[in-house]
Amino acid sequence: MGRYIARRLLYLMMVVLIITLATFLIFYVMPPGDPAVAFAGKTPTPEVIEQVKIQFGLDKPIHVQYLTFVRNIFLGDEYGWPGLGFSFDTRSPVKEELFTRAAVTMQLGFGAAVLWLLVGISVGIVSALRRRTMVDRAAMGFALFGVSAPVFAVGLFALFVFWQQLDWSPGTGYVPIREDPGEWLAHMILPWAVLALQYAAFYARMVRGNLLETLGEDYIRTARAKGLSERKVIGKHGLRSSLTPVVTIFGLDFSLLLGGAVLTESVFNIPGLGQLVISAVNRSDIPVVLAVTVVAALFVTFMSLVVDVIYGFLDPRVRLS
Amino acid sequence: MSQAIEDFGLPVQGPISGQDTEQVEGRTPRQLFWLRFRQDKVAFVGLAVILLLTLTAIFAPVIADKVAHRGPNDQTLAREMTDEFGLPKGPNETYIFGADKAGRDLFVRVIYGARTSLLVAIVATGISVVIGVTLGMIAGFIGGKIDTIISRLIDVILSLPLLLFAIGIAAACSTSKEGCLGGRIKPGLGLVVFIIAAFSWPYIARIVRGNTLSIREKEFIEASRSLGARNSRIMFREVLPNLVAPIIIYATLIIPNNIIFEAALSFLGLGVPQKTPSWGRMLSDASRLLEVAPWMMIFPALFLVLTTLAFNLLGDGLRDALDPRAGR
Amino acid sequence: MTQERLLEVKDLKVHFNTPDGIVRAVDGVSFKLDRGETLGIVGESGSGKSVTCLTSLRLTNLESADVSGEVIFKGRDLLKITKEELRQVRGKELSMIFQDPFACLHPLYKVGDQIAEAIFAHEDCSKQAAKKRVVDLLGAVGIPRPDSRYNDYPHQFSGGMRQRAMIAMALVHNPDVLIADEPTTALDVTVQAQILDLIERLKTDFNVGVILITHDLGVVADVAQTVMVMYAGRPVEIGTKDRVFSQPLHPYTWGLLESIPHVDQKGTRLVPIQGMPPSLIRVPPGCPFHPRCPHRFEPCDKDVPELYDRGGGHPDACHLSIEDKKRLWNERERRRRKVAS
Amino acid sequence: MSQIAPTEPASSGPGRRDGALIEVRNLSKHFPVTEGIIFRKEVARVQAVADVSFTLMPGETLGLVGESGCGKSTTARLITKLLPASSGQIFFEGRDITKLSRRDMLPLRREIQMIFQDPYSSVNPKQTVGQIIGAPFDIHKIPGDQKKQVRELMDRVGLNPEHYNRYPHEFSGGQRQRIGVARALALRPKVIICDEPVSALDVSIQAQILNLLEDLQDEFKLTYLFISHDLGVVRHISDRIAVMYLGHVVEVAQADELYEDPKHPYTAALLSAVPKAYSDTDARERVVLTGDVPSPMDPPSGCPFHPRCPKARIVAGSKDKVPDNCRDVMPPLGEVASNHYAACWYPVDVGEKLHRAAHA
Repeated sequence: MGRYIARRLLYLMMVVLIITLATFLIFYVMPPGDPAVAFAGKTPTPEVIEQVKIQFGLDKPIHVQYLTFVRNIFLGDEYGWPGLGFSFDTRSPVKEELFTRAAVTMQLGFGAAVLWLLVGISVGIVSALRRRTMVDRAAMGFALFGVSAPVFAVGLFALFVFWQQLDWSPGTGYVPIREDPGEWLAHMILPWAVLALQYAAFYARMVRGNLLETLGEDYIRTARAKGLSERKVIGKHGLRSSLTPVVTIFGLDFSLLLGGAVLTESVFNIPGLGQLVISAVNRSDIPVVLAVTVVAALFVTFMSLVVDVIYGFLDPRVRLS
Repeated sequence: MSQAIEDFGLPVQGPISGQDTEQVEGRTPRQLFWLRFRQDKVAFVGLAVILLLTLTAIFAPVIADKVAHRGPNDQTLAREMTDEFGLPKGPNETYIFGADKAGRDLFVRVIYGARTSLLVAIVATGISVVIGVTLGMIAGFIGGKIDTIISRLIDVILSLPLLLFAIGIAAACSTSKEGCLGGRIKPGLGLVVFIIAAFSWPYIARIVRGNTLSIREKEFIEASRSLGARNSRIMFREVLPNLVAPIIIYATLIIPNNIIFEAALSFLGLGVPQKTPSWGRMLSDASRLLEVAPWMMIFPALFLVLTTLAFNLLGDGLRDALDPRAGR
Repeated sequence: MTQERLLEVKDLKVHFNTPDGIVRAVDGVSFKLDRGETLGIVGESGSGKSVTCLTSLRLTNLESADVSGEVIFKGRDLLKITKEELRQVRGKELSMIFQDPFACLHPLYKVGDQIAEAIFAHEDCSKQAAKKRVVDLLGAVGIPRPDSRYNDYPHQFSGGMRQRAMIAMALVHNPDVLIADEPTTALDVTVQAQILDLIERLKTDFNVGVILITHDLGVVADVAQTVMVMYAGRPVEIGTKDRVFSQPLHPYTWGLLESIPHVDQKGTRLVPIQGMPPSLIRVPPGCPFHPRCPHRFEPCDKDVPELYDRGGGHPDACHLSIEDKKRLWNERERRRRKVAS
Repeated sequence: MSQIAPTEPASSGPGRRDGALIEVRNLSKHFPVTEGIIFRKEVARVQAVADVSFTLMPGETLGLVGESGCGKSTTARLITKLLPASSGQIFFEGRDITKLSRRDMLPLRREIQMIFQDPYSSVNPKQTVGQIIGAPFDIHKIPGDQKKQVRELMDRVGLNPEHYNRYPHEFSGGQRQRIGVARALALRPKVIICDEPVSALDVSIQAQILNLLEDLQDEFKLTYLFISHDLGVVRHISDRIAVMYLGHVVEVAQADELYEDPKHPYTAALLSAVPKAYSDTDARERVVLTGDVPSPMDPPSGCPFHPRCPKARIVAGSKDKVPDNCRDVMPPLGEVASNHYAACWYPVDVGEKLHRAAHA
């Protein structure tokens, strides 16, 4: 197991390098023009631009800039660890803003994840056990709709119905939990549900498929043949095999949520990382976009390590081979 | 059906006769597929919707011109369809979907939106299928270091927060008219297609690689090799025909993803250019007028969901018919 | 040996409804099993031998199946009793082992725990006591170092050891009947010998009735006392091993015996059965074997021959008279020996 | 109990005969077991085939028999050059073909053909029978009316030529195996390597295919290397038989001699383990070996069979002991009787009973 983790870690280091390189290329090499110009203000004089270049190291060759960038991430910069750069727009270190926003996105993500796991898995199980009944057909029909419906369309529709028409929801926006837990909850329920819908639908389909496949396995027949009750056969032997792969998928989905939350935050006007990126993009605030992307990617790689370790514990074939 | 039935040698059908060498009544794979697919009414509905949408998209100018007598950016009737506060009016007999905030006919814009959606999704899917099949087959068939490199690339791309990257690229390449990478990638439809294709080929590649790996282990590949066939022949004559079914299935299933992808980018203001009608952008416009002009949200959303749903229905149906063992 | 009737299957039929038509997997099977007896069921793939036994314990997917007939186990019809009663029988009084020991153990649980689970299914027992019993059983079926092997996962076991573990699991409650469905098909011949030896030993030690399903006539000849030959979902003859192998009555059995290459003698040309087994969706009318039978005559394609003793000493299902059978079999034997010498 | 000294070293044992069609000399194959996600390094190797030598004479059938994982199928793939050999040489009609490139090998492919085990995976489900059987003609660019030739082949192997345009799934297992036979026969090869050609078939169909193979051998003067784990089938069809265990050839002899008078304890145990439907004598003299075949990743030292060998225990006189040479030195494949080779320090004597001797 130790060796296994060590190997995964080594691999992850490489992934992080590739991701930082890709991000760096996208934002510093792909666009035409000079990043310094964007920073220097509305009517930049050549002197100001030159000054900015020196201040942010933009005068150095591109590979030196990249190495500095990577070094800052791992070792920190003058604003502490991790070094994520300095916003052109707010003229302050990106880090603080980013972490405040990340906390909001995390609240959105956690709530949605709990919801979609609960709904998705239970609907999947029920559907599989009631295969070819009306319950199954209805659930799978709804799931198909769920995987087909884009989150922003559903979000707008939900706002229209539950806010405009029924007035059950307090509408868009975000209230910090410390200010008013009730309001916080009221404002989060709709975004959670909307964000969870697509995943819940996908998980329901996946769990149903996995469980049906597992129930056809020979070892399920063995479990029945030795006289286990149907509850045990399905609850212990069936679910264990069909839910184990869900761990991997969930880890990846949850970590990628940082990216996917952009749309939800945009629809519900929640000041998370997604909104930060969109506003940064609109203001050409490249360091912020870069920092968010890198942090998101690091989170993904970290989560994939966590998932691998958990999976190793759940599946002895991985752990002991 | 459970395992038990497969043991009866069901594939062997037909009246038996005195000789093992007598024929077995059989159907070609295509007939079998059609037989199963025909029974899947839901998938058929999906197919019908897609055909209808495609026709609408192709004939959008004709419909707009001859039927509605308006173009997608036609604002000549703006005064007619905006009220005294400059807010758009809702659906009526002439403007069946109502108008948008600039007083343009929403029906015409939605039809043109189908054009954009289908065009972007299908072209992007086509590109990603070409890249995905090529790389997936090479990785699966040749194996070794090449496989390691391609597989890792697939893993890395699939584990990127791709919407963030897409936003990044879209933003980086849209800062000015000359595009990015020294003008090689220009903002506009092409950029959107490029971004979508760049992030969706790994799905195809992963499926193709997996299938190729399992086909490579089949004895008919060894048989071909023992006859002295070269790799190119084995790849194109032996492996590729066996990949057609999974490629069709998964291409059908990533089209709706790509439609949503385009709509999402446009929703965020980073997709197709301003003037091009797009469901995503229409929804973005609608979000600010949700209270006063809900039809601006409802019709594009309806079309968007209907389209993706139709493709998903078709894809599921194709999977059931082409590969009855998977799912269900 | 006490003559205690353990299991009696009467006119069992299992028909599956599939989109392609009705699959007559089992179409009228009857047999009996006494304590201490080993019944061998032989047949080619698709002859219905596995479905017969799986259905006896209601382990087939019966959602879309029509099942009729009776499976009387110690006086109770297993097809009629409640699910809870059935659960009490399974693994306690009637155990089963399967063909593929690789697929039959749950890959994510320890082998020992899976066997212990069979104990807990039928009695309350402390964890330690259960573990001790499992370790003893693992030792009894010939697994070395059973106490450390208890904690292994199935993928750490070889094929032979997994089948031993399955046998241990089947034996935790000293069942009355052990059904072994192709228990050695997936194993090498030297390991097969070990497993057959083990089953033989257990049968004597525990005085159980054993049903052994196989496609290998050699395996049956080796361990069975009674043999039932099946074809297209029906038994074609049932008799003691010696009778079925020395005086077989059904042309299908003859064909089977003549198709096998011998280890002991070289050089004779094999006499294959012509044609191939029928689709179970369209079983030929009359005797299902008639299209492949070189001795078919007038009634064969119309009347289904019943299974009863026509005077040959054991029941068979063939329209030929017993005299014709004896003559034909002896002719075939003579021809075969002539070629051999 | 005398120790029979091998008369000749392995490399010149059964593997050197004049006029051999195929000669295999000291052939070895190992597969690396790699570890690592990006950079793979070899952490172990599986010795699939170890120092194997034998010859295949024109017109004969050599049976290659052994349990799963003994290396018999790998040997077939080495000879047909589907796998590169790790060491050793393969001669075809006296010519070393071990290192030939694909291009140089191409003409020889016409002479060496192969029939595969699994009738379901050995034909491409997306090609018609005509395309499958016609492939050899395509690949070797053979002129003439391909369709006619294919139809003749189909007729010869007992398939209806009318079914030229049908797909494999329309055929039963036995018929598919006939397709495979027709494909192997298409180029009129001298030798056909049959890799478990009947293992996946029911006994009645198996007999049909075995008869077909025998007929074709007579008609086309074919040489067979016939691989199987079924000792009955191998005896039925083979003239000579080589027995493999853990990558080694442990015994080679004429078929009758091998079955009646096996010299290697493994062969003796294997033969006795086969359940016999026709057994006239009821007295079972089964040698039940203990344990499983060891992993080829970690083969035993010395003779690979010594951990399970009953004879070694008889020689050592104890259930827990084996002679030192069995444990430490791999015995060479020596001639223990005329044209009868066995790789054993203590070959079984004529009539010697091994059954349960060691376990009693």
